[in-house]
Amino acid sequence: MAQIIGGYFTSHVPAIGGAIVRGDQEEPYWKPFFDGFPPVREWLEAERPDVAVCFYNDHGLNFFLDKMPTFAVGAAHEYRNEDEGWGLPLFKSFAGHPDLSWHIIEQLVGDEFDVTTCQSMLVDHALSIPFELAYPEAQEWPLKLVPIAINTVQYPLPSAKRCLALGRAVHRALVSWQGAEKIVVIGTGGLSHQLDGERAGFVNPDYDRFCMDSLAANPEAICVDSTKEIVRKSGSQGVEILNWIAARGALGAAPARETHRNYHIPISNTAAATMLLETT
Amino acid sequence: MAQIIGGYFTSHVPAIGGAIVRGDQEEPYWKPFFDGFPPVREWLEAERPDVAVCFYNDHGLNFFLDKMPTFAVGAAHEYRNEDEGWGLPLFKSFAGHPDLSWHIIEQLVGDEFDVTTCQSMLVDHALSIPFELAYPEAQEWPLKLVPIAINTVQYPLPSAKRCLALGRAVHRALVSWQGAEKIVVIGTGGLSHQLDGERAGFVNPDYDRFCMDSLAANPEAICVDSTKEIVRKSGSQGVEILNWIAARGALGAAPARETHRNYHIPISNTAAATMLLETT
Amino acid sequence: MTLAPDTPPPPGDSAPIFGTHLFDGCAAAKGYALNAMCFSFNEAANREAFLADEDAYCQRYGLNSEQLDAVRARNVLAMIEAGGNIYYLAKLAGIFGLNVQDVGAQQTGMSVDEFKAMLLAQGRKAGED
Amino acid sequence: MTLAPDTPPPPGDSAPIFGTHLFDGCAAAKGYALNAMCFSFNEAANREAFLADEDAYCQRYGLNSEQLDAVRARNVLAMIEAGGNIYYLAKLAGIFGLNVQDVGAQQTGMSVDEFKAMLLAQGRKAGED
Ligand SMILES: [Fe+3]
Ligand SMILES: [Fe+3]
Repeated sequence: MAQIIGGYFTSHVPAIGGAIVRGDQEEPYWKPFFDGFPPVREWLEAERPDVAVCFYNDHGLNFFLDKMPTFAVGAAHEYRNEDEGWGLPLFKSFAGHPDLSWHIIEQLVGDEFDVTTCQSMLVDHALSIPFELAYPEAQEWPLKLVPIAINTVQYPLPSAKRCLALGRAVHRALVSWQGAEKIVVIGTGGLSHQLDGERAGFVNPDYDRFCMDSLAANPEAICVDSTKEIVRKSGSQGVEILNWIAARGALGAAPARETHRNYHIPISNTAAATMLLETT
Repeated sequence: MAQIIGGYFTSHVPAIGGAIVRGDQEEPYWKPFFDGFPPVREWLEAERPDVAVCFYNDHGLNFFLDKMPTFAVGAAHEYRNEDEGWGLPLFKSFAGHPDLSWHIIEQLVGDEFDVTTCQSMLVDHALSIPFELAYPEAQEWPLKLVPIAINTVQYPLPSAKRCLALGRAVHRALVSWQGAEKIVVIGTGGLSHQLDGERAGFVNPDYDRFCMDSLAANPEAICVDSTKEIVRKSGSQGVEILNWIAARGALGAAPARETHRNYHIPISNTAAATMLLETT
Repeated sequence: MTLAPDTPPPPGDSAPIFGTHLFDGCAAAKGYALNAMCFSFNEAANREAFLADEDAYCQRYGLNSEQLDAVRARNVLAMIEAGGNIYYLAKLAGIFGLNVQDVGAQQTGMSVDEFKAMLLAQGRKAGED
Repeated sequence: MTLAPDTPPPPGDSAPIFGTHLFDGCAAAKGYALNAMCFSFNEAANREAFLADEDAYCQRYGLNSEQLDAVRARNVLAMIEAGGNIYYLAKLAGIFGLNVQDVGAQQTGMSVDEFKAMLLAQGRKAGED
C-alpha cells in the first residue's frame, strides 16, 4: 500500500531560479528565504518519497488561451522544462509515473472532475523551483512526478472550494493506489503578491498568516471566499494559493501536523512562504 | 430575453459529407436518411434562430492526446474547419458569439464544471455536417455558434449523468442571458455504431429506440448506465449519445415535445437518427 | 463470426465487451507515438511524406516494432493492439484509401461486400420489428 | 500613491479591486492577438525576429492600433488595458530587459528603487507585528 507522507508548500518566484544559479543563497536578500528549506530537506532525506504529486499553475509555457484547462493532469512518461522567454535557467526533466497518473484521472473523472489529460506536457518554473529548493544537490530528481495544473490565468478561475474538493479526490485516489510508493504532495505559488496593475507590489501579511494558520487543521476556512475575494485579499497572483489548497486537500480531510513554517517579505514582489505538513 | 426554441439531434457520419458533395441525396442508399431533414429545415426556416449551441465530439482535428479536455467550450470569434485527412470536403467557417460563450463559461465554472476554454478552435465534420444537413442552401451560416466538445476519445469519458448535468448548467446560462437572440441547441453523433475491433459493424436498434423514446420526457433513463455499459449497448462510437444527452440537458429539465423523428440503418457503419425536440 | 452476442450484460463494469477495446490510459500510454504520427496526417504534406518514405516517417515518430509491423501489414486490429486509437488510425487508413467500411470488413474477417450486406441486413431486420 | 487601501471589502463580487484588472473573457477577447504574440516569445528565434523588426512582427500577429501603441511605448498598463495578460506580457517585458520589479515600478509610477524600498518596508512592517 502506498503511503502519503505529507506535503510541502512553497512560493515559486522565478527570481529564485536566478538566485540558485548565481549561488546567492547566503546573500542577505535571499538568506531569510533559503533558510526555510533545511527542515524540508531533512524530512525528505529521512522519508525518501518515491513520487511527488505537485499542484502548480502554468505561466504560459505549456498552455495558451486556445486550450486553457481549469484542471490539467499530466500522464506523460517524461516532463521537460523549456525556455520560458525570460532567461531563466533550464531546469532538469522529470520522470513521470503514468500508471499513477491514470489511476488519479480515473478517480477524478469518476468523481465528476472534468480534467484535461496531458500525455505530453512541459513544466515551468512553478513546478521546477520547488524541487530545486528541496533537492539542491540532486543530479537527477530522486522521485517521479504527477503534475496537476490549476488555471490561474483565464477568469473564471475555479473556486477555492472546488480546488479543495479536487485535492480530496486526488487523496482518495492515492489511498486506493495499490503501489508500494511513498508519496509526497507539493503545493506551489503564492503567498500574497501582485505583478500587474496599479496595485503591483501589494502584499498582505495578515491574510497570509490566516492562510498559513488555517492550512493544517482548517483549510475550509480559506475556501469561504470567492476567487475574486481572494484576489482582493491576496493580490492578483496571490490567487496561486489555490495550488496550496488543492495540495492540502490531497493530504486528506483529517487534520495534518504543521512541522515547519517560514515566512519572509519580500522575494522579488512576493511574500514568500514555505510550510511542511505531515499526515497524522 | 433570449428564447430557447428547441433542439435538433442528428448523426454526423463523415460519409454524409461525401454524399452531399456528390448530390446523392436522392440515391436509394441515402434517401431514407436525407428524408429526415425537411421537417428540421421547415422548423428552422419558421423559427430563424440566431445562435446555435452545439454539443459534439472532436475526431482528432482540434484536440490531441497532449491536451484532451473532458469538456471544451469555444470562445472564439470564428471557427474554421480544416483538412481532417480523409478527403472530406472543407466545410464553411462559423462566426462565433464570444460574449455568449463567456456567459456560459462563467455559469459552468461557477457550477463546478472544470471546462477547458478555447479562444481558437477548429471544428470538424461532427460539428459541420449537422449544419450542412439543416441549411443545405446556405452560402454562409445564418446563425452564430457556441461549440461545446465532449471527450469521446480518451477513457475515462465523462458519465452520461455528468453530461446531462453539463447541459442543464448550459441551460441555466441560456435562461439568464440578457440578449434577444433565439437559440437552437444541437446534439450530434450516434446512434449505435462501432468502427473499431472485432465487433465493428455492431448496431443496436432496441437500445437506439430506448434512447429516442427517453430523450424528450425522461433523459435521466439513459443516464442510469455507466459509460462502459453504454458502449456495450451502443457500440464504441455509439457513446457519442453523450452529445445528445448534454444537448437535451441544455433544453432544460422540463419535458420537451418530440415533433419529428427519423431512424435508418445503415449509413456507412451507423444506425443514423434525426430528431427534433421543441421546448414547451 | 457472431456479431455482438448481446446476452444480458453482467452487472458492473468489469466484464469485457466482445470485440471492443476501450482506449484507456494503458492503451494510450502504449500507443502515443503511433497516434501522434496519425494525428500528423491532418496535414497533406505529412501524408505525402509518409507515402514517399513510409519507414523513415514512422521512425521519425519513434514507433516501436509492434507498431511498425502493424503499419507495414496495414493490420488495423494489430494497430489497436499496439495502442492505436481508431479516431487517429482512420487518418492513416485514409492514406491507404480505406474507409470505415473497409476497415470494418478487415477487422471482422469479412469481405467488404459481406460487411456492407451485414449492415443492410441489420437495417432490414430493424425495419421488420 | 496609496497602496491597497484595504478597507473592509463590500460583500459580493461586484465591487472592483483597486488597481487590479481581472483577465476575464472580455479582456481575453480583446487581447488575443497581443497575448498570442507574447506567447510566441517562448522561442528564442521569435524574440530575435521581434528585435530585428518590431513593427513587422507585431503586424504578423495582427495587433490592433491600441496594442501597437502600447508595445511601442513599452507601457504595461496600456498593454493590460488593450487586453494583455501579465503572464504573457512578462515574456515581452523580458525582451526589453525588464523584470517584474521594473514592471511593478512602471505601473505604480515609482522609480525601481522606490518600488523595491516599498516592498522591503512592507517586510519590515510585517516583521514588527
Ligand atoms: Fe507564479
Ligand atoms: Fe463520430
